[in-house]
Amino acid sequence: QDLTIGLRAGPDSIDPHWSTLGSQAEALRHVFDTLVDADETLQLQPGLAVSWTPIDDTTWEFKLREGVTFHDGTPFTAEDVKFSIERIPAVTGPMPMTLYTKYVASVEVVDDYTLRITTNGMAPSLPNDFTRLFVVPSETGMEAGNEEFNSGEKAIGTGPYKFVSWQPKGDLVVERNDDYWGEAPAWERVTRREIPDDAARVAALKSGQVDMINYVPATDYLAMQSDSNLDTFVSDSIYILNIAPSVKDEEPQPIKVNGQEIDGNPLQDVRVRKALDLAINRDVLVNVVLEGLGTPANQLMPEGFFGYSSDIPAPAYDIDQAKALLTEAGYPDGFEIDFTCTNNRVPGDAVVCEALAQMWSRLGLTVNAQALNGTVFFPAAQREEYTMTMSAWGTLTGEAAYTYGALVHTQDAEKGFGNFNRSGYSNPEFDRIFSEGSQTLDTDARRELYKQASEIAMEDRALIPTVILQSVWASKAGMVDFTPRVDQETRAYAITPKE
Amino acid sequence: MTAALDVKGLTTRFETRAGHVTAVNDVSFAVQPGRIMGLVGESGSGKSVTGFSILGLIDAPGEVTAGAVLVDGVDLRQLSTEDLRKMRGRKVAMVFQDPMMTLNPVLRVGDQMAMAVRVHQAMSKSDALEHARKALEVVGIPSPAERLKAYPHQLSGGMRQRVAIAMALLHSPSVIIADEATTALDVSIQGQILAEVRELADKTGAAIVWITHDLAVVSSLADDICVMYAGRIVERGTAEQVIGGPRHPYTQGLLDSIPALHEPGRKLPQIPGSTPQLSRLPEGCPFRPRCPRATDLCCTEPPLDVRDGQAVLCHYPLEGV
Amino acid sequence: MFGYLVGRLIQAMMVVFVMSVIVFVGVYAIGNPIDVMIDPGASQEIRENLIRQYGFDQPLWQQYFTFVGNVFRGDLGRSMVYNIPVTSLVFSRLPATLELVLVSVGIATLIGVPAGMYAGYRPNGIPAKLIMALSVLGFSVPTFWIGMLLIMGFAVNLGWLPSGGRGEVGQVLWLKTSLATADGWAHVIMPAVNLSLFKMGLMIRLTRAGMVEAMGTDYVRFARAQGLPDRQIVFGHIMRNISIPLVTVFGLELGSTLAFAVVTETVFNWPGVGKLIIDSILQLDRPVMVSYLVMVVLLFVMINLVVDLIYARLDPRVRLKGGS
Amino acid sequence: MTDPILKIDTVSKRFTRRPGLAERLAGKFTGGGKPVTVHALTDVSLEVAKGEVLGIVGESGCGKSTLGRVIAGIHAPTSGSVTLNGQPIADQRGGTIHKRTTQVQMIHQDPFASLNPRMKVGETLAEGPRYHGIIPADQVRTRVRALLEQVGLEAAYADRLPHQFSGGQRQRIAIARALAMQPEVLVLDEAVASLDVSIQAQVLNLFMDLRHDLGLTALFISHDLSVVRHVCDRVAIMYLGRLVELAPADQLYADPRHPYTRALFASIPTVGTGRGRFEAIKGEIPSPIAPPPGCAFHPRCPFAGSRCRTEVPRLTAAGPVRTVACHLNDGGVDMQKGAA
Amino acid sequence: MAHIGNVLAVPSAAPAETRVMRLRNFWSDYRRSWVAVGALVVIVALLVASFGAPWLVPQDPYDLGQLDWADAFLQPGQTGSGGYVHLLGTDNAGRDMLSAILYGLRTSFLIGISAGVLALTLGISIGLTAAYFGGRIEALLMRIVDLQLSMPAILLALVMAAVLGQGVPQIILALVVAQYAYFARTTHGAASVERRKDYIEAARSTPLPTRRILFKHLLPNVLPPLIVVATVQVASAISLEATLSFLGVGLPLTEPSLGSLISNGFKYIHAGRSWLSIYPGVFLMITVVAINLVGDQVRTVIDPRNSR
Ligand SMILES: Nc1ncnc2c1ncn2[C@@H]1O[C@H](COP(=O)(O)OP(=O)(O)OP(=O)(O)O)[C@@H](O)[C@H]1O
Ligand SMILES: Nc1ncnc2c1ncn2[C@@H]1O[C@H](COP(=O)(O)OP(=O)(O)OP(=O)(O)O)[C@@H](O)[C@H]1O
Ligand SMILES: [Mg+2]
Ligand SMILES: [Mg+2]
Repeated sequence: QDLTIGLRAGPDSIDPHWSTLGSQAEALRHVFDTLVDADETLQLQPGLAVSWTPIDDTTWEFKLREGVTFHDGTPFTAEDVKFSIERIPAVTGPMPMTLYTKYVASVEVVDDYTLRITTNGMAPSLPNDFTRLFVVPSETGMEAGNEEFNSGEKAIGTGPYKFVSWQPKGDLVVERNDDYWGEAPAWERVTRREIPDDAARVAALKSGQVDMINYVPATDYLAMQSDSNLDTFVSDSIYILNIAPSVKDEEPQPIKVNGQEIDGNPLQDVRVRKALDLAINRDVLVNVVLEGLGTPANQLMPEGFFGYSSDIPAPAYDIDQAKALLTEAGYPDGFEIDFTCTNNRVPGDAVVCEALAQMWSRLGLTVNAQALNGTVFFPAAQREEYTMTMSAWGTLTGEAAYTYGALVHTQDAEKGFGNFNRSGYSNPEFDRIFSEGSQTLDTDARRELYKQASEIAMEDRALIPTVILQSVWASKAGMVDFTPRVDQETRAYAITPKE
Repeated sequence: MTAALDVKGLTTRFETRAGHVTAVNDVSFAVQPGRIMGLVGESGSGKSVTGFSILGLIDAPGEVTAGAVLVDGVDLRQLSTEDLRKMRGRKVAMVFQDPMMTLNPVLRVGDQMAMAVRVHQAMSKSDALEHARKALEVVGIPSPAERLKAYPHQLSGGMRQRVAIAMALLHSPSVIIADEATTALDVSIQGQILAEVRELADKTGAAIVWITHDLAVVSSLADDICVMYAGRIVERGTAEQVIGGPRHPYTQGLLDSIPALHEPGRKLPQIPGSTPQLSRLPEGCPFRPRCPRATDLCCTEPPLDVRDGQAVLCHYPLEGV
Repeated sequence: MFGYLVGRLIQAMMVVFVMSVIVFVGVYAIGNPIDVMIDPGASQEIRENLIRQYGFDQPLWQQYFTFVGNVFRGDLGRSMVYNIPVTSLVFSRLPATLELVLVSVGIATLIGVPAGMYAGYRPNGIPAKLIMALSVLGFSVPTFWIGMLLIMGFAVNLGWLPSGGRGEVGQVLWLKTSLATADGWAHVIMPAVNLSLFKMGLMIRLTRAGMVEAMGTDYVRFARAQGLPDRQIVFGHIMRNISIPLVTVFGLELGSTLAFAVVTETVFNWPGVGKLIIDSILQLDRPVMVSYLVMVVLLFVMINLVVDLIYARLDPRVRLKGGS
Repeated sequence: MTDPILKIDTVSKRFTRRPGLAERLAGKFTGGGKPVTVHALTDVSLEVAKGEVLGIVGESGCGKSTLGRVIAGIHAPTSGSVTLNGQPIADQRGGTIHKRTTQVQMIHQDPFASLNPRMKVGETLAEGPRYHGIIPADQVRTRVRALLEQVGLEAAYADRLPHQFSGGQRQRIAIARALAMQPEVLVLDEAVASLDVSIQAQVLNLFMDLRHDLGLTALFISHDLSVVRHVCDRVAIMYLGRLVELAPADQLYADPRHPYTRALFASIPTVGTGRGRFEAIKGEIPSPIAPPPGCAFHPRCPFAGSRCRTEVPRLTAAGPVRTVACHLNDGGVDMQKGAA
Repeated sequence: MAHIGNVLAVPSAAPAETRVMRLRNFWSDYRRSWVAVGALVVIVALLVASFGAPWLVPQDPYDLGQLDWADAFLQPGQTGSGGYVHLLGTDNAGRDMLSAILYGLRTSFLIGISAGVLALTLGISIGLTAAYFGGRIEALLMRIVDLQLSMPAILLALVMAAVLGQGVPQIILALVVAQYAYFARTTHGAASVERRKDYIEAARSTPLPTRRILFKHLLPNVLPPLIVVATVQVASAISLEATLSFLGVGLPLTEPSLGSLISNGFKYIHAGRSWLSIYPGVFLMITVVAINLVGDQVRTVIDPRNSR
């Protein structure tokens, strides 16, 4: 039986080491396996490695799965893993995967199925990073480029499916690998069709051209739910829409009171940030704006993620208190502020943006909301040209270091922290606890530290989380069974025909 | 001898915003085979419309409302559209003013001519081309076979006008109407063509209506002359009669206006006023406002006065010579 | 003739040169592609390395000369997103667009020209008025909206035609095209009609205008005076004359259809170059943008050249001297 | 003859279409891309006395209008000079006009094209003098009215637009516009050619009246020999950019010397001469891009000899006040080149 | 000279045709197509409705404070929390569609007209300069224009919009850049014809200064046909802006034009909320078609070939 899936995004290349894009990993998983796998809630699972243990502070040992063969019949060994790790820095693209091997100092092949990895300093998150470590056979060769992979010549992995064909922006066709080491996939042939336009993707499903689609837009969700020809699948995602208020001494876009530019940055006052937070009616955002496809967020990660704190209070909506705080901070009549968001990055970003502006206007603020294309938004945001922004962030690795290191930690180019901390937030206490966490190998102790870090950041409203987005899949009625994943990946081999 | 072309009471009207305009008003004349009739008049007097009316080529918003056009005794106005079409080119042919515009710029001369041949005579393309070649020879075009392969723009103005005349001659028509056929040409070329036309009329016996505003041309080319004013023929007679002894004050005025007939440097006798607009013609004689002889009587329709075959539409015709 | 060709080629090269400078500067002004693409987790060091690797740290003119140098070596660069040569990327998508464009221009011509000729031949009749009214609709209503309505009507509600995408690809001789299969036609017909409406409106109006003008010319009068029947006047004389401006427009439209396919391709999810360029603009895939635009200009120049040659063939008055 | 007011000294005018950069580059490969030159005027020398009307006659394309434009300062001559009262008015200095003048005014052929269709007649008449300060601003209105009356129109017409006038009336307006500048010299380029005979007579009469009243000096360009004879004192005949004969009108008409002049007279139909007496000039007018060598008229000339094919005839005196450029008048046609 | 005056006064020239009469004639010709009359009425109505929107519609769709999320997705004809009927329904933000459409139409008109006028001005300046001076200046200017015409407007506008970012001024600029070349070409064509006419030569031989010839003589005579072209270009600017907004590089939803409204509504066509894109689309279509129809008829009327 064949399956055709309409997807919002496909891979950019069949080279699994080409790019860090989620859509890339999602697609290539069908052909290649990673050393470590993650389940629907991003908890680590054995992949090509059956186990991993820290031997000392800077060494991890991985035991590899035996009896696995590549699609061309060559057996899988530790050499292949070593080769894959070493190949990553050799593949240079705009989204390099060196991100995931940055802790690797050296790789030692102990025997065919044992591998020791020495890290630069302590690297507790190495197994997490290796959920993106795709393994290619060592005879692939360092020179192999995207063309060789795209043509299928080098598209040889150990994965559940074999590569058949791919066109950039077109169909990725794979067929079942009958020698797969894991559970045999249900579909003989899978076509993953890239249909970026939401409406077109929905239309393709409705007109029967595809069996299933991902990223059902919120707008269509309700109608689909009640459509007897279709089944829908919903799940929380890792993406949270966060507001980033600039706390720099000189805000990039002027803030005005009564049309006059003011000295000083009101956003530096935590009371103002709290007022902004309190004025957000997250229930409306979820139920009305996102048509039910979301969950109110009170921190930067969904529940269950490594570093999530259940002690942070649930988000409150209290316009009176917000007004009081604002008055206390010295802005009884509010102020005028620019608010910039993305408009096409994640479902609902533009509408939430607009809704927030509306909610703040009830607080007496004048909010000039502008939802911009990512092409315009990201470079400008990176240049820190905006006073207050909103964009989505996903904790891809399922643990806090990834997010806090990039978003909340004081900007520190040398250590590679705070790269995306565009608001200029800096709290030495937070930085200290965070660093301590990254030097702690003990899982529970580390979890506790990250929890503390979460609490500090949220108490400071370094960023104001609004909603966790949910994602929806839809299929022809009665055709498939499917357990959605928080990372939104659509894995054909995890989809089974409905009995 | 019956006239090759006999026009009787031809009247053509145009509908304009300003109301009905009678561009050709009760025009009658006859042309005998082998003779050239010059139709003169100032701009807007209705010469061209007369020509088109004869061939039934008046389009909306115009309409021929009355009269008869007899060609070899057949009234063209009584014919069906299809029969009329078959008469065109075969019995009555026409040549226009601008030789650059009358030939299709993107077709070879030969192709255009062959098309014109074959529309009335069933023959092969090569026969038609041969026929066309002969026609070109007749009008004095050197190396006609090569000219057939040329495009119009590759020919000079005079050459093009000769081609147009040759096309008119293709089916040896009884009547040829030439509308300002040499106006756009240089004097030296005009001279060449006029000489050839004269010869053609004598040789082929076609009746030719030569429309022009140039009195000098008609006086040296035509056998008979009709003078048009404001849609009417105001005077008609042989060339000698009309040039030598005009009887209509307008004709007299026209001739007087020609500098060549006066001593250099002297003031010219002039017709006052300007040529009238057809939509605003006065009652009675249209020339009345400009006429030195006009009286109150001229507010009524002028009578036709014929003497020695010289007809004139006037209450007070001149006595002539 | 030969001199003319050489002149045109040199001219074309100048056009392409100027265009590439403009495009390059324009694209440069948008921003640094790395900031759009880079992974959130990447360190500053990685970012700077990348910027250096792609040469974005160099001054603009240097980047440009590197680009030109590569072009002269026949290398239009590689897509930053796909890391494959831009040419093969574009050429892998071009057949789909060409299919769409050819079918739509075909539809526009086959319907537009006869309709326009009729409307010009009897300009005052009711059918002519209707044709003209439809032509106004055709070129006024925004393409994407019509496309949307078509999808809603024929794909979603009636379910007669697929809502988008390209159909099965078949093989005729050495050509791989979806026009070889019934499924392919089912897919192409709706987008092609959508794309053709604008051109059709234009064709109708141009043909009509040409026809009306020709009907009033002296050579048509002269032909009528020779007793040629209308049919022969229209097909023997006028056809040739109005085909001259039509060819020009046809050529230009072929080019602009190619460009306008952007919209239709987006609405119908047609895997052509139009969508590629939109995506590369949104992703700031600079090499693709620049090279694509340069290729489009080249294509336009070439189409213009061919049009000129045909033009000269049709209109004997045009002589091909060096340059225009 | 009195002192010449206008002096045209060996004026030549060539129009060159220069190929573009691409064409020139292409020309390097193919040998093309060379400039195409039209020889519109070649070595024309003329003098016009004050109060004189000089007729210029010739067939289409012979350079009559170009001569008029050079004199009016619209074109700069390629070589040679034009002086008015001894002052250069048009000179060739690096291809640009050295000094423009209001002293020469031009009247064009087509009265329908020579008036700005969107400008009121009064404004058309007033703008030149007003701009050049010829009339004090407060007198402009009266002057315009006077001008209109001078050319036989009602003063009230000043507020109308050109399309409300007939051809003859428009030509009067054009004349008034030229007169408004109080020029020394008028250039009338086929000013009556497009008018009907009856109207033409009116305008000619007006011209002659004005000339009489104002003592106008004028160049009267026309291809109509009888009109020229009627209004001009002297006549210049041009052929393919060159002056071929220049003589007082009565002498020229009585006894044309140049074969071209003679042929021209013979081929023009005239009223009252009776039917069918044409001796048309044979052949076509040659192209000014590649004028024939020697005497430009020789391919059509019945008297042409071998000398005519190689040597350009000079203008030589053919009487006390007339000149002609023909070898017949200058030693015969059969002499070999080099003898001259 | 009195005699001439007297003689000529007899049949006076064409009667003084005043501006009023010319207008009346124009109107009587225009009126002959009732479709065009209807189109004109529609345009006037739309202009009044869109620029009078603040006084006509119940809601200011830009004022976020006036929106209530509880009113989201009301069907056409339902009454919302404001107590008034939403004739064309509401969108996902509870925005009254009729209000949004009229405000959007206002933005569209504003963009279309400003872009049209600016492009016209720029195009005329370039075209006139090129035609009048000729030679190298002409060659250079027209080469640039040709160059630009060889780039399809939509691609140009796309790149421009991407370069300049989103917002009304930016989109106007993008449209001007994409369109001025048409005007330059048309002006150049018309002016090259006019320039050869004798009245220009007369002005030059007077001589009048170049600027005066350009603006008093040449410009008024090339302007009328250009204005017709301009109306049609306004329509295409509106349409192009909508397309850009649809493609996601036009205006943001927070200052909606018809295009961004349609684009936004397009997301809902499969969700049974087709009114969100259909109604703005219908308004867009009516606007553009009406402008084109009017432009068409004006062109027909002022075409000398059609005058009687
Ligand atoms: N299509 C038309 N519509 C309205 N009136 C017309 C039309 N054609 C001709 N007329 C009128 O008929 C009159 C006569 O026109 P015609 O062309 O016959 O003049 P003509 O004597 O040939 O003048 P010319 O010497 O200028 O050619 C004109 O005054 C004009 O008003
Ligand atoms: N601006 C120009 N550019 C190029 N060639 C020109 C230009 N003006 C005139 N010529 C050429 O110069 C030659 C003389 O032209 P001119 O207009 O002076 O002739 P003309 O005697 O006035 O003719 P006509 O009787 O037709 O008015 C012609 O061959 C013409 O093609
Ligand atoms: Mg006529
Ligand atoms: Mg001339």
